[in-house]
Amino acid sequence: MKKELIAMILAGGQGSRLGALTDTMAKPAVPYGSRYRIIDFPLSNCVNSGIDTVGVLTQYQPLALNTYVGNGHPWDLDRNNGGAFILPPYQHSKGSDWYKNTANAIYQNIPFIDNFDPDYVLILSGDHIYKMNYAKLLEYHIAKGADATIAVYEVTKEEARRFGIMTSDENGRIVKFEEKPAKPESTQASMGIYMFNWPLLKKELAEDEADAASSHDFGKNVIPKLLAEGRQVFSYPFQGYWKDVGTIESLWESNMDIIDRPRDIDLQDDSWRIYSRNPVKPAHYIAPGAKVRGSALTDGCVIYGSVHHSILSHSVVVEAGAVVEDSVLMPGVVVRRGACLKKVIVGMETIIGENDQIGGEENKEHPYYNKKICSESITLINGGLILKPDISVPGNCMVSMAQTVAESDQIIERCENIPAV
Amino acid sequence: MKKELIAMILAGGQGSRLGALTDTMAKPAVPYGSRYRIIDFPLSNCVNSGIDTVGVLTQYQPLALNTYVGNGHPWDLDRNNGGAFILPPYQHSKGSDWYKNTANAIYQNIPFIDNFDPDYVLILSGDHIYKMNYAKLLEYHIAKGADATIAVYEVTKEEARRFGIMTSDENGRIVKFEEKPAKPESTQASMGIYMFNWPLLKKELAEDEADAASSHDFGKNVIPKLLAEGRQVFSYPFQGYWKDVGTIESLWESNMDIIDRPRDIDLQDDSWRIYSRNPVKPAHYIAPGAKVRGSALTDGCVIYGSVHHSILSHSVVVEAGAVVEDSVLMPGVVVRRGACLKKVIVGMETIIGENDQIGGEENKEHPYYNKKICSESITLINGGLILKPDISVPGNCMVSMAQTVAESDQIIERCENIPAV
Amino acid sequence: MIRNTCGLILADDKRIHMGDLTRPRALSAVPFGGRYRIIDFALSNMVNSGILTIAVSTFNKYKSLMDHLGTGSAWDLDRKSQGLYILPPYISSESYTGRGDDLSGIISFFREIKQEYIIVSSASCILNTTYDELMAYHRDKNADISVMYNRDGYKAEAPVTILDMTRSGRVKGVYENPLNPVSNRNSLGVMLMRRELFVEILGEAMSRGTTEVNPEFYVKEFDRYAIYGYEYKGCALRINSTQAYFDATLRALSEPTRTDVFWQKQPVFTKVKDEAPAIYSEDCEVRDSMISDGCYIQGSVKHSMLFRNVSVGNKAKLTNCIIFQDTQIADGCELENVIIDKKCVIRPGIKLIGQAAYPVVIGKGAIV
Amino acid sequence: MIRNTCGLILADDKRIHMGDLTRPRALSAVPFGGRYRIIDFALSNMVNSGILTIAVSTFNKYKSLMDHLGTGSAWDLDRKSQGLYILPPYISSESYTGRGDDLSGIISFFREIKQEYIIVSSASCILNTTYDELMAYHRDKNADISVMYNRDGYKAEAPVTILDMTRSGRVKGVYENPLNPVSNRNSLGVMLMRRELFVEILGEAMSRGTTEVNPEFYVKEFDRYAIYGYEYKGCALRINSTQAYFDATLRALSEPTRTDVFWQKQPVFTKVKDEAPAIYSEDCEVRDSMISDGCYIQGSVKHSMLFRNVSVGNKAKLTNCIIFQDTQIADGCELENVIIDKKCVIRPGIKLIGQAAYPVVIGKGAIV
Repeated sequence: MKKELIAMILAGGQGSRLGALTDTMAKPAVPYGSRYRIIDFPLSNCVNSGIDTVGVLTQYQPLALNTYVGNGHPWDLDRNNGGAFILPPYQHSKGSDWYKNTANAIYQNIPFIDNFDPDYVLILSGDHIYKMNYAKLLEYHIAKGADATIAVYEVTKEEARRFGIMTSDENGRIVKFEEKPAKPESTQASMGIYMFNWPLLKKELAEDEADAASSHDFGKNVIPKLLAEGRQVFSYPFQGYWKDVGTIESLWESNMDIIDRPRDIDLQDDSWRIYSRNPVKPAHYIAPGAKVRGSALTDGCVIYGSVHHSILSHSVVVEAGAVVEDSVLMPGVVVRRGACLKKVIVGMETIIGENDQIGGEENKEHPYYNKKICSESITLINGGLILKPDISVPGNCMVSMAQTVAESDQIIERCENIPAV
Repeated sequence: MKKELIAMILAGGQGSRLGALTDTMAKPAVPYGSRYRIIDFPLSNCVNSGIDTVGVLTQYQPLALNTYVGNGHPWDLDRNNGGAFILPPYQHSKGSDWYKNTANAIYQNIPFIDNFDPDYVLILSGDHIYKMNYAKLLEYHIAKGADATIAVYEVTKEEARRFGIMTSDENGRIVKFEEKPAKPESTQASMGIYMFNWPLLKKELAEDEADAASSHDFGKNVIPKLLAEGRQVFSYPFQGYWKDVGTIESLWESNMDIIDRPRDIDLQDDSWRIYSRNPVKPAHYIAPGAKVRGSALTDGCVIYGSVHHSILSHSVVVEAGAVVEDSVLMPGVVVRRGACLKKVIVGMETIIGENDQIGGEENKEHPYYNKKICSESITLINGGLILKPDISVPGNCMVSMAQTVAESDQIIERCENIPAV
Repeated sequence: MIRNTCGLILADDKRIHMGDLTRPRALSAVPFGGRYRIIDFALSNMVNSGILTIAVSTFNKYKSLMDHLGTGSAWDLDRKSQGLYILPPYISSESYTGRGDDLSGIISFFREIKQEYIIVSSASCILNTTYDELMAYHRDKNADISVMYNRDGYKAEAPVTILDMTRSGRVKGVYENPLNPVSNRNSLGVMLMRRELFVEILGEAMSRGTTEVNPEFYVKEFDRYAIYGYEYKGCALRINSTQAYFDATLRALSEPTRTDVFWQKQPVFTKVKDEAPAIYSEDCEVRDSMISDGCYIQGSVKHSMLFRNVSVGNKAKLTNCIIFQDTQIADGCELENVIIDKKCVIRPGIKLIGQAAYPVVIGKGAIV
Repeated sequence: MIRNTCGLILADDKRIHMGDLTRPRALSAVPFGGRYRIIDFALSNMVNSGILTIAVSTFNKYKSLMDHLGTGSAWDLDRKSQGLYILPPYISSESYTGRGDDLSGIISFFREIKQEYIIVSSASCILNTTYDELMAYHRDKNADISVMYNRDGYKAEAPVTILDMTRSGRVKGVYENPLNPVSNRNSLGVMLMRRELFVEILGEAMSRGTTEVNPEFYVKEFDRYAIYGYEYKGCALRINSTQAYFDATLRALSEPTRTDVFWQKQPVFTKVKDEAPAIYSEDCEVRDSMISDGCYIQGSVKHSMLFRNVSVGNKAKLTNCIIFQDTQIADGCELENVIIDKKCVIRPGIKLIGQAAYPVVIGKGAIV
């Protein structure tokens, strides 16, 4: 059945900069902001923009995403014509391929897209927190008579060196694109959101696939080629909250923004709900002796201890005498009595032992000290762990089963499977 | 959320014995019996048996299956807790694997199954036509106190040589299992339907996976090992219609059974509906000059010609003067005026040219003659083809784009993509 | 696709009576065309136009309508935040009263939603289209209200709403069932306007004591609003009586009506029944007929419409017949110009002969 | 899991009046426990027992109930062939009459389906369980009808249905609101029987002129059928009055009631609202309270139940309060022993003080 516009969400990446958090789930499935998972944002944006057909391209640990997205019902994407589709790589009669890169992932799914015979295809990332009306982007794309339109975000000159930077003329037409320029000519950063005319994109993808020198990436190959061909490529400036949550630091920051910059992210906005799969739990309970301030909580939490400036997902338990500060606790985390967390991200279903002291001052000699994934003194505890009681872990550490530490330094009692939803 | 019983449908196979029909779709997605696809049978059996959580394991050309199963709505499997899940192979943090075989496919999906914490897991094939109440199978399994129960079907001594044959004692306990025995001891053939206690199966799958000598197949490895260990493995005798539609001959036969043995297959049975995804087409129309006898038709067909002893899927057009006999026409096939089909299976959306003569007497010298896939003079025309007019193809031929024939013998005008649904 | 528009379908029309066919059901719940109900056409037109919020208003006999519409999933309207709403008259009543009150329920529903436009459709016309052109016309004319009509006003049966229009297309007069029509422009009961205007007009009507919605009553405000007529040039079948229903069905068997009504680019959605395919016996003879899934045909069927799961026995002969679902015609029956409702049993050898101008109707569940 | 069983929920009870709380809605549509409506408990109990065909019968004020139940998807009851059915009284009426008739609609619905057993549940008791043990007891006793009761018959408010039972558990007498109860066994309005028996009893009742269903009226047939009482030992909250509602809610804040009602192994399903998480300001103080998603709390909240999307202003003080969804409590308010319905606005500095034994109730949409 024909659709004017369908969206394809690139949800394939392992997201290795999120460290142990993505050991068992793809990045878009990572819990965020008390009630959500990262993928709720692009999915909700699609539905709120009137897009009812969304392909979710996935190959790395898709189970959590697969069961989380499920029938698509929470996002109103359980449609008979269209809806949400998880699209893994597959075998065909002439062989089989994993997705080589972003453009190749779309290339491999040309038959899926052709099924809906769309005029336009919207390519999205699965790991950004923002609210955008793609219908407006499409209007702009049509009004400009564009071949492709790229959403861009104003960054500082400083930040510009970390992004793909677009230089546009006065009409918004992109004249130059540079990946992480040392001397940025502009401060318009690509948001990784591309609107294409499907017939053109299909042709370009086939050519890109045939090009042995290409790395089959939208940013590195497809867009530069369009520009080189002199195509009408426009930039669409986006205002509003936008954050790539691809690192532990940005994930922590973006979580804190919910309480520090509530108006910017505006989750209360009735006209643009962010939908999520509901955990089916009772309202949360704050006990007589508890103290909760400057925090965000959701269903199923039970708080006997003290919670300050923290983001708690559903079903988190904080026992009496425990203190949670500047932290992000994912679904099902239990903080046993007397434990103390400071600037910690704790993965799903992990149990913090009695009187554990986690986070705070850094200690570069500590066996769990991590400088590759963690920064800004944020400590990351992976999901599914049961920590021993009375242990202490300083700031900027990463704790997961993968770490090899001396027997005497071992703080993990055991590890359990995290249920996918 | 806990489930007592979940089902896993092995839908991965390429089904190479169906030849060109499975070039672009997995075997379970092949249209069958006018209104159905093969997978409708296990899916409908599950729902009618009260099973609301079904994993469909697929890796070969899953797009058709993926879009056909979609949100699961036609089978009432668009559930919030449970429902239908397409389960492809995936990458995990320690690498990635295609499904090596049936047992390995289930092994790779242990986390999926564990999500539902089931007591029992039912393993099904995606390519059999039958109606079975799995709830009764489970009752039997529980009553026998079985570790595993295998559904068996009574075959003749003759046929037994082509099946996995079970020998059971007077209580139904299986004492011996032989794969395609030269001298069958019994006539109970395995239907490839296995009921397992999940904790046991999980353990057995892990052991099987660790066994480098195993080919990771239920019939060849897992079941023999259970028997060798002295487990309680029972046979569950099934009466009623059952057909493996794994070959062109059996696919044709099973289609014809709808008109030749309507009471056996009993598709009219109100208490056990076979559900399918509806094509949203008007009722079919028989024109004033048409002649339709001894056939099965469904929505969207328009018949001006003559149809006898044939099975027509939705949206088939038979023009004036065309004759269709003993044939199976899949969705969207068009038979142009004056064409004549005899004992032909035509794949989806193919157009038979004006005055084409297809099927009938065999001619072993014919460039399209095929003895590997076709038999019994059945001719197979692949989907998506537009045949030239005035051509002639004898019986027992297979016509697909993959065939290399001399320019002068070419009967295909062109080939088009078949939409997945 | 038109955006930002909601829909209202008036599922019944108190001016139209179809005897046994509308006794157990609302007009729009009457089966039509082998596998549909009349309402499927109005619903599908809206869905195919991109309308996602659709209310169905009905004043009685909801059961078959509710059974048919279910959760709305057949029209992909089982949505979280939009979708299909059934508005029986009770919906606003807060006290223990049984008295129906169509208007207040409709008003409160349409006051609360957010779409800019509304399309109101009556249930009595069968047509298969999208409303894109109507919307373009409406905007082009800068109209307050646009009314869809076609040009069968001279010959159509009552109820007829004749539009008198200026050259520019503006409505300057409206006549209900006139003896001498001033034009052949006959309203199809499809109207487009701003949602807020609709709520305003309805509110006024209610304040004057009206409690029911008549598909065309707002058109009478032509001296106050800029009302424009939009001509629909495709085929429209008016179901105003049993006779009209019979004629429309048989007409729909032949081209070009068959294509106009059933075979447009956009599909007509309806509730899925999951019947088996239709089976034709070796001895059957079927000509110029539409046959639905689940039928089992042994006899002869000519120029007829068979709904789902109808069985026609050996040597039975059907000519110019409309047979609703689950009805069994036994061996040797002879039926001509007959409409048979659901779940009837016609016993062996029975002969029922009506006239083309006066078909015999057998009510639901009858055993003849 | 019990199989082959359907359910009927009687969504209202004409014997129970709760003033402003039941003015705009049926009893079972009254919000409870922060994110639920009372009916969610009866519905979830059935769904968690494996019952897939559930009818909800109601005689008026359907709107909030229909809005809440929607397509049934929150309970996974948006099914093709089974699922959730709302049975307003009209459902059987074939003529243009407005008079409600509960029984004939219920009878015709339950006559047509196929399940062997039926569980009938009233709306006025909140409990969280599955019916597996009830079914086992029913079969063990070879009972015609099994009635669930608990032992709060001496103290409970009317309506009370006291069961007099033999040692073997068979009911030998039934007393409605007795002055001197013969036992403390008080029916919970949950009954299990064969579906056919249910249809038979209802048919008889209708033939004697009854037109409404009372949750316990079939129990009175104890001399004719083998009726057994099954004691429910978990916690059950009876909502018989505004006072009972207030007490039940505050009781549910503390253990063991909180666990018994909300935190059982089986979840209580309800309509999803997709609110943002609750936000606690730096200066707020919350103690011994249940808080729902979407709340924004700046002031002090003690021993209270806040539904979704409630905002509590700076320096506002709430003690022993129940605040329904979308209500705003402005800065500096002081509220004690108050129930505030949906969408109210309490303006800055307002003081509302009720008594624990006589809470103040503010009706839906009020601006105070």
